Amino acid sequence: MKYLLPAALILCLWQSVVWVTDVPAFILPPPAKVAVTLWGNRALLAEHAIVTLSEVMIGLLLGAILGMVTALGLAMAPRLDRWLKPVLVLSQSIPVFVLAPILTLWFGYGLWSKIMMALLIIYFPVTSAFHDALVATPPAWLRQAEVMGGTRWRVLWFLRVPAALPGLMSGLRLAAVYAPIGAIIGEWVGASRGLGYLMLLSNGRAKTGLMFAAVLVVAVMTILLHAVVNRLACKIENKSRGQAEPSL
Amino acid sequence: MKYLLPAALILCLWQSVVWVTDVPAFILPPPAKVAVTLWGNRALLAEHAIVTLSEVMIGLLLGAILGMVTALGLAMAPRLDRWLKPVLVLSQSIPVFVLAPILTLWFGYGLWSKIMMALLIIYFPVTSAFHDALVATPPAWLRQAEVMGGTRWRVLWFLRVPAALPGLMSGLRLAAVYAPIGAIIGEWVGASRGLGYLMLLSNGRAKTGLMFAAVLVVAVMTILLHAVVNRLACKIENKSRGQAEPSL
Amino acid sequence: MTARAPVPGLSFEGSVFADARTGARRLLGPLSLTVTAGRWTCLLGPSGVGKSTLLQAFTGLPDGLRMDGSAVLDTGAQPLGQVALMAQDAGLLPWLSALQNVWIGSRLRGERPDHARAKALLEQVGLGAQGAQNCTRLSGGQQQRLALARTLYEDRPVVLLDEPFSALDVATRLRVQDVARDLLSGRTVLHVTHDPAEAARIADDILILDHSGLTPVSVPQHSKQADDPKVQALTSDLTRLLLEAA
Amino acid sequence: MTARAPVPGLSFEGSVFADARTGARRLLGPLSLTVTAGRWTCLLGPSGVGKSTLLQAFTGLPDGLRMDGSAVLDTGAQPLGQVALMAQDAGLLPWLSALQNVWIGSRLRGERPDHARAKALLEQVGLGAQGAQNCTRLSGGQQQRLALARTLYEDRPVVLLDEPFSALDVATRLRVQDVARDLLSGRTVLHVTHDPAEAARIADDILILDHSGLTPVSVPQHSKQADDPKVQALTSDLTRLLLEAA
Amino acid sequence: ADQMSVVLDWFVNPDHGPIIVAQENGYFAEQGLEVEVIAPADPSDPPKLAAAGKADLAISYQPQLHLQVAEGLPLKRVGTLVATPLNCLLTLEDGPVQSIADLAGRKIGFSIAGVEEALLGAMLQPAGIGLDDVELVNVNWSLSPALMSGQVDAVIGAFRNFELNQMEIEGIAGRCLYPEEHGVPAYDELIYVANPDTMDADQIARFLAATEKATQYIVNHPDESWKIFAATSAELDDALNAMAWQDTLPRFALRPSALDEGRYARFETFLHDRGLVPTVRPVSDLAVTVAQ
Ligand SMILES: Nc1ncnc2c1ncn2[C@@H]1O[C@H](COP(=O)(O)OP(=O)(O)OP(=O)(O)O)[C@@H](O)[C@H]1O
Ligand SMILES: Nc1ncnc2c1ncn2[C@@H]1O[C@H](COP(=O)(O)OP(=O)(O)OP(=O)(O)O)[C@@H](O)[C@H]1O
Ligand SMILES: [Mg+2]
Ligand SMILES: [Mg+2]
Repeated sequence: MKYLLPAALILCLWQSVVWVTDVPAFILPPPAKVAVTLWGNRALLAEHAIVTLSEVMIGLLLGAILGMVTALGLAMAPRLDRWLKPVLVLSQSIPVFVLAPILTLWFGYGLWSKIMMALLIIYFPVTSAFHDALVATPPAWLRQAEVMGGTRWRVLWFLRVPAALPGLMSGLRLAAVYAPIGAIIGEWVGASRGLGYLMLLSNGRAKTGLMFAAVLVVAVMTILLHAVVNRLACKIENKSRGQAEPSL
Repeated sequence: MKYLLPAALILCLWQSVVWVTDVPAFILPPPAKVAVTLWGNRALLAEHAIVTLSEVMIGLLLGAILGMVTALGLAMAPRLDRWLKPVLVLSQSIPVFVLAPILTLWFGYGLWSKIMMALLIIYFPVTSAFHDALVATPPAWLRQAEVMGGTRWRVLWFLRVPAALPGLMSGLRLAAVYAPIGAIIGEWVGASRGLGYLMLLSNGRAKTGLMFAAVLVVAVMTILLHAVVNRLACKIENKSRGQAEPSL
Repeated sequence: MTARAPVPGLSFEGSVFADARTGARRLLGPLSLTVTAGRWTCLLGPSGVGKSTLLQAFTGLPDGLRMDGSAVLDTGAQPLGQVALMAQDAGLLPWLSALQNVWIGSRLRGERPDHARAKALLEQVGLGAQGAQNCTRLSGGQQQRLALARTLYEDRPVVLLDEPFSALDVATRLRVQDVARDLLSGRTVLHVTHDPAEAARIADDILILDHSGLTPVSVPQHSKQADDPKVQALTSDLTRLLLEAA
Repeated sequence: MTARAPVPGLSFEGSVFADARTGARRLLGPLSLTVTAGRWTCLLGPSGVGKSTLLQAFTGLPDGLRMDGSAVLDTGAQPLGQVALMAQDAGLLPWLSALQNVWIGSRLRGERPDHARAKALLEQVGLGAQGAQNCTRLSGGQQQRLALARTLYEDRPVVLLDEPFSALDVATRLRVQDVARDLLSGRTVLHVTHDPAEAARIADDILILDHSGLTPVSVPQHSKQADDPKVQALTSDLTRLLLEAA
Repeated sequence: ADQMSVVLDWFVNPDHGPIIVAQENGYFAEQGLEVEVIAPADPSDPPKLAAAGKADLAISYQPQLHLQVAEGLPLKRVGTLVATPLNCLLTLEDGPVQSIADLAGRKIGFSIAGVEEALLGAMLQPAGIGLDDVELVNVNWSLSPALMSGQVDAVIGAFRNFELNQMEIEGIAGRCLYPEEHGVPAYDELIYVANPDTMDADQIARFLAATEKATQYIVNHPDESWKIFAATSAELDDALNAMAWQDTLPRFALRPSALDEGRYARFETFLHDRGLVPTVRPVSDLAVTVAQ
């Protein structure tokens, strides 16, 4: 399909970097070596990938929902905005290892501490992009809605939200990209399963091949997720702008 | 000023979390303790903050420029888009500890490997948001520009770019938030100075007070940076939409 | 569509300035305008003289403009809630179909959309076949008629119309004028237009706004037919007055 | 502003369909239209009949529409590069001042903007005082005149005008019509309008487009004055034809 | 002077005493060396960078060396920095775990380094407990907080010279269960590694001579040497490092270039028995001595 060519490009790029810079295999192994490791460890990788994938999915879903709700809340209460925006911004400036002990203390070592971490990473771009778009509704539309006697919540729902969908989609595209790495970082908080754990383990055991195989699985996951979200986003954007879908 | 109240809110929140959840001080120290540590180590923190701040500034500047250039390139060459987008998306899914040795191998132990890491983090939201906006120029304007005989590059510069500025600003707002944490993560690549170094060191040595003092400095840096970029962004957005500046 | 009694009139008194802060650059006034309750008043005048601004004064001025004075119902109450506005720009919501754009007011107010009435209105303005179509895929005149249908759907006692028929051909214009005239009879209408024939045919009262202020034009009783000689005489009178006003 | 000889005419032949894929739902045609080189041709017809679509066929149809046939210069060449288009929507760039909107074409082509000519054009359409103002802060009629000035600035041998004067009052309309007529004399103009009086006064050739196709209307030699009896006769003829067409 | 780069295993801390003191007292200069000391954030990077020729010398851990050599990294131990294990199984002094046997059915935190499971397995074995009888949790960055807050009952991978002192500073008493006392062969915690193909043996020998002199100085003048160390950087001068300095002092290798071949052979066998390396390599594949 249409992903084969870019994938081939990436592999070529990777291989040529290996050739040109002569980087040793224990720092950046050549694609062929990683492919062999990938195939040899497919059961192991699949087992851990399932764990990570479920974290990604839950994190993305919750992050998107929470982000949308927050953006709506901020849009409805511009005063709240002033108070909450700094808290949100601040939440993004705290490194994972500072949060890790707090998260594990509150959420234990199960799935939830990882999901919380992933969520924190996904949540912000969704909130930020959606909120930016929500406060940018064309003033003429808002005036018209006011004249029509629209209630605040219904104006939000039937006017500002549909008008802001392209912005939300822009945020979701980012979120789709951040979700897998978010889950990986979540696994650093403390995990005994998942691709993030596997990467740390292979790194500790100097198994660069396995580490890169795990990275590759995450990369594929990210690209696929981005492609799926992108497809949905394009449709919704075109709808919001009243444009035809591209005829292909 | 107007930041005092949200700051007070955050401190209250923090203090009440400490009270309510009874979290031990070596996991989440109370604000007062952090404040004392902060004041006691102000010279040390200032010294390291300056290093981080310069990385943040360079990273933000380079990330923004590179992001804009990439978005422009992708907008000009929709075929390239297909090839490059997956590479970009992929670049976001690689954890820092996988990249760290590669970056140090190529860029050495100096400032540059850290800036490259920070850049990689800042770069993507700028590219993504700006590109989303660049491909959304109203078709009627593009048609008019075509009829006028506009050249591709000049249409980009005089029409698509100004029309996409709100999108770029949305991306820059995100970038401003990610720049400090980007520099901190950059310092994980290997550093002996900077707030990221100080945090990791304090963490490894269980000096939670100092670690949180450093987090606080980064948080303040992030909030200020976001406020500055936000201010600029609002002005540019209003200009792009032909709206008056809010009369305040 | 039945009007609820009593129908209020409109009253404007004051000036509008371009700079919200300093009040520099006067765009309109000082002038005082009253629109008699239950009557159709046409407002004519040179482009840029402030007609749209005057209409917006009753519903809310754009950002950056400031009003000194009052724009209220003749009962003294605020107009919001009593008026419907058809702005100069159609301002349709691009993600909705034509029909959905008609009943958007119901949606925003939290009422159940009146499908039957919305459809009937579309039919009356000649868009019966376009109801399900996306509103961005309508022609300029179709969009204008859609905006009119949306305004009529609001069923308000006071209606402000800003050049509502300017993008229509002669035949469609006459038909849609009659629809509006019919549905809005008994309501207070303030109608901005550049077409003297339209004003002459449709108006109960006519006002000309120019840089020196408001001038009322006397309107004789007539048949509301375009070929009524009284209408044609009034049209030429208006044309002459407008040429003089510029 | 001097026209470069030779000026080409326009020729359209074919149909336009709404669905780019299947070619379902015909919006226009099949019809064949020629616009004689160097003459001012007015196109009238009911709202939604496809006038704007016909104009756009020469410069590029909106996404989702498909043309079967050809829309070319009468030399057979593609029109792009030879035509200027004033679309039904002003389409001004909101971040630019009025003056900057006039010379945007120069900017897009990489020429040095001709300040003097742009200013003169603004002056001629009655916006001399608004040059430095942001274009979103102009009235509807002012925006329309700005769009016209931008089109005139392009200085092309073929000019397509889609309802260019619809938002103007009588006096301004006459003045601006004369400006356009004057500046475009000797060029090929295809002008869509709903105003029979306008067409009667300004046109060299008149075409009526309705659902059954194109009908040419014969235009007598006249003085181009609104009060010329020939113009008034033609106006009533056109009005009658349009009422019949609908 | 000859330029030389050394990548530490982590940020500068008392473990690196001999290197810092040698630098500060000019012992490197005496040997005609100009040493650049680089402190990374991730302990798994230095051996890679040394193997890649990006550094002349790197500090690593002996257990890691066995794994890295097995994975084909061109690396050999060329000197020793800390000649005993520092790793320990840390529990709370007054907690439920008083001996290895108490660990059955309990949660043990670890921070992935590669060999923790093997060490733990060996320590549990004499008590008749298998790895399946305990719950292993990767706590990554927060070893002692996880223990102190009671989220786990023990942690493996803690350094006896730091984590014990940390807990003491927090007012919580800890207990160290030493691996070498519970069935794990003794090993060198911190070693110098280099790429045998590209290394300059003479330079390294001079480097080790300078650190040897520094170690002797530290042993002879514990308090002065602490002051020298603490003066190098503001963030190093604190109570924890002062305590750690005293605890690390007796563990520095007094003969940094001397190689105990038996240690490497025993540990290689140990790792092979635990299934972490596929074959038992000769010591010459793992370690060399460099002589001036
Ligand atoms: N993008 C589009 N997709 C599908 N149908 C369209 C699109 N644009 C216009 N139409 C339809 O094509 C027909 C012709 O539209 P067009 O804009 O050419 O009419 P017009 O003659 O210019 O009318 P008006 O006088 O109202 O401007 C209309 O019925 C309209 O609904
Ligand atoms: N937002 C604004 N800020 C500043 N000036 C404005 C703004 N909107 C309109 N103006 C100016 O106010 C004056 C009146 O504008 P208005 O739109 O009311 O004119 P109008 O009578 O409706 O004209 P038209 O017939 O062309 O629609 C114009 O000169 C215009 O330039
Ligand atoms: Mg107006
Ligand atoms: Mg049209």
